[in-house]
Amino acid sequence: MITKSVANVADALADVADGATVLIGGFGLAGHPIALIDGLLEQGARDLTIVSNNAGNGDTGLAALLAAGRVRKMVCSFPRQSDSWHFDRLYRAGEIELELVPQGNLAERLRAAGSGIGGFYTPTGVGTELAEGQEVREIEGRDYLFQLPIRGDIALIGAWKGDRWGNLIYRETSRNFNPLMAAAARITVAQVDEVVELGALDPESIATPGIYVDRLVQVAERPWMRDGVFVGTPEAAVSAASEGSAS
Amino acid sequence: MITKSVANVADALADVADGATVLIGGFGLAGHPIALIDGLLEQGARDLTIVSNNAGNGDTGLAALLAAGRVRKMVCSFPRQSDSWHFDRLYRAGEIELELVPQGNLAERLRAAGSGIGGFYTPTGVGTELAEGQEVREIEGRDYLFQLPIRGDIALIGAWKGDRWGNLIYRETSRNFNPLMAAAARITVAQVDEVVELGALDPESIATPGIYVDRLVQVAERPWMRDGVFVGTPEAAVSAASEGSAS
Amino acid sequence: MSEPLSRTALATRLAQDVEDGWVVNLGIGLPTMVADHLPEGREILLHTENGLLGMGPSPAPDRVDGDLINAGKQPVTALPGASYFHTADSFGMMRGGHLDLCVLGAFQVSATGDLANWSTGGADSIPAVGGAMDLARGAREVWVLTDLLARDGTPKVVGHCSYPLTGVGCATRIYTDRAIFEVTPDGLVATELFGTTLEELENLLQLPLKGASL
Amino acid sequence: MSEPLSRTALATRLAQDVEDGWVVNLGIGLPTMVADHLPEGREILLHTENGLLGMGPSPAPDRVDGDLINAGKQPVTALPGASYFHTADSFGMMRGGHLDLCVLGAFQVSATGDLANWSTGGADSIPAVGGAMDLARGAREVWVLTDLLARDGTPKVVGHCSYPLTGVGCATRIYTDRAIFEVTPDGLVATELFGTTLEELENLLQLPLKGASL
Repeated sequence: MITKSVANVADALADVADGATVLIGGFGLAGHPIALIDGLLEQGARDLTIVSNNAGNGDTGLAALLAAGRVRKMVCSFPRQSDSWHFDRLYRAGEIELELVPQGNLAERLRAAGSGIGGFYTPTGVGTELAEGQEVREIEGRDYLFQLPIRGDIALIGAWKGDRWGNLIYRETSRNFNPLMAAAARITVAQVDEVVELGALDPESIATPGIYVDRLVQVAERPWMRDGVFVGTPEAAVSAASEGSAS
Repeated sequence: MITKSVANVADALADVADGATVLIGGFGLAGHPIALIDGLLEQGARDLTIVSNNAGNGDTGLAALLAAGRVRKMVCSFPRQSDSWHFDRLYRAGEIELELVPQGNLAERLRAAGSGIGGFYTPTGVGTELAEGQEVREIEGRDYLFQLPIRGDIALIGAWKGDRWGNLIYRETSRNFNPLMAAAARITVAQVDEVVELGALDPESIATPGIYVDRLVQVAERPWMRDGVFVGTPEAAVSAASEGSAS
Repeated sequence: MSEPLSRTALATRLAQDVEDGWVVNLGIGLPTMVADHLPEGREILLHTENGLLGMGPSPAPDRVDGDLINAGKQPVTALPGASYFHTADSFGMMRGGHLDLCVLGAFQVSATGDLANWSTGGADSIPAVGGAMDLARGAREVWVLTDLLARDGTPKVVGHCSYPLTGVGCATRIYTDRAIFEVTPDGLVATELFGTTLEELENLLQLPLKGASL
Repeated sequence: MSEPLSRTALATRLAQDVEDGWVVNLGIGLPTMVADHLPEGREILLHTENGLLGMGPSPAPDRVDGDLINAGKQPVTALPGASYFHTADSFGMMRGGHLDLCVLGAFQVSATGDLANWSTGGADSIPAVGGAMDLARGAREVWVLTDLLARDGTPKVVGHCSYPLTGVGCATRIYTDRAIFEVTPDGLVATELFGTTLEELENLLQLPLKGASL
């Protein structure tokens, strides 16, 4: 019998090694697996390479991991935000390495890793300083940059609901990088608000088939939902509005 | 106001030119846009290049188009089937050109076209005769073949339901190549069983966002459905079971 | 017009050129103002690259949904007919040329359409590119929306960008508070002037300009 | 065992080696027989490359659904927990190495794991490859299920394939009616024999074979 559910976050992350490459889903805090990142903080692995769109918001999630000095290198598209003070400090102090990848290339490189594509050519970034040192190839009259896959040792995924086969659904724009990262890592751990019965998820909207998920942990329901129904909260409003402008 | 709906198949296909490259969705008859292909037959365009997984089943759909001598070239993965007699005759008579592409490479080349990827490297086919004349590149210790995008002048899509923005949902395995082809053509025409109100489709299961669809035609409901509900039919059973084994 | 446009007037002016039925990405920052000024009676679909087509206005304060945000990470809503997709599909949509228009801000934009809007290249600045380079080539039309002059008074419309580029030759039109320019193979063509003359502009920018039906 | 296996017995034998929790693609033709012989008590997920994970058995005749077919275009069902996806995602699943096992038929399979199962190379034959080449490298394990001898009596397990290849060095195990072989860097290791001896097999195949725990 297939049961991806594990009892708690600590069990799900017990084997993360020092020096691991960790893919962390989410765009800002939407779909960001906060409970798993808190677990990684507690677990203690260090010298990590983190692949995530942003480099932490405020003091929670990835920001907390950065603040604790666990991260050797960030691979991301948009580290600098109004509330990325922990990354900013580390970067200015020369205590963290940064590989800056345009967002669409980052997503596509993760997809390449998950789908066995050896590399691909993108038009994004041609002629810019982010293209320096990269292979340029003219194809059908247009210039492209060669890109390699980005693979992870482990992926931390923020989903909405899952079942014991590991099938996942997301809510709205919290999908973002999560399905790509789930497929791009050797081990994939997902946090969900609820583990539901097999067959309860609509098979047409499962954005991550269970084949990509190794471990599933149920965590507290997101603040703006109650029993799976959107309720909204003024608190959430304040918190989300304070994120500032970033991409 | 955005209204992708057109009155009938003839209007949807009026501008298909001789010599056009036509992407035709479906895997066998599942998701195969029969009504649109019948319309293309009536419309009269000839000297066509058809990109589709198979080269026609029985006497309907793509098979009928082949039988009428309208197709100059087939790009597909699996032409030879128990019921592909029209293609078989044309091929043996030297009256049709064939470009054989492994199914996964075909799908990925269509995806590349739709998503602006200039080319990519696949492990599939390395060391086989289908790799002859193709560029081989070693990446991270493994050999890959270089593949170019496949673009269409027009795509014919077989979906289940659509709305006036052109959003499409599919049923079960009739999804197959359809979302990829919808994105890979200059003009995309979809047939649907039903055009529903905007907002009636689940935004989490729209497999083809409306941005990829130019024209939408409502056609007769598929035989095994009644008013959107699966009913099954012994006739459908007989017809589907007679398809034989193929890929 | 007899004076430079306010930011609101500028966003409103650009919005008038967005055609019925277009799919548009408004980037982050100033261009997002365009959303509030789209003309009545036109149905214009907004794309946000974090994975939503059919974005609606901001929610009421008590209806904020942390799962439903735009590329600037601000809370938004989804219209009936909206669809969600993952980041690779979303950027495929842009890279594949399926959007009609991207509207972008600028540090600098050149007479040949080169755009610099992601980095000032300062030694102490933290680089962050996000979706900017994808957006710069992510649509049939790329319109730049910016003040003509930077805060220090130097022109942002230039012969050659000194800041690191976001995209080469990508801008097709430039909307500023003093003039609207079309980027053509023959250089910039000023199609509208606001409280200035072509001669004044040429002196200010130190660029040859063409006028069109002014 | 004292005699060669029937096709049913062969499919049953292979099925016994499919482990609980594996995700498996059974290709088309003979390997699809394995589905009917999977051991009770193991939960094994079937993938079909036209876009379904969690494939169930054939439907009742009056419940056939033209939208729900397998890679052989035969009507199937979907189990609770099944998911649908498009062809690029489905082949990405295979190409990306996420499946545990593919079971494939063969025209020929070599001692180094080369597989030929898509074309006999005949001048008049119409080539058709479908998903065969993707399947051949689409899983952690690729098991070939075939009679040891072709209808004309020539061996299908060979030193070097004469038919056009589907994949190079892809087969990891070979299940035949006379023997089961493990493909190892040192050549074929026969792990079970059915009504024959290692010596007889070596003579028949004209190949050096190793025996293991027979």
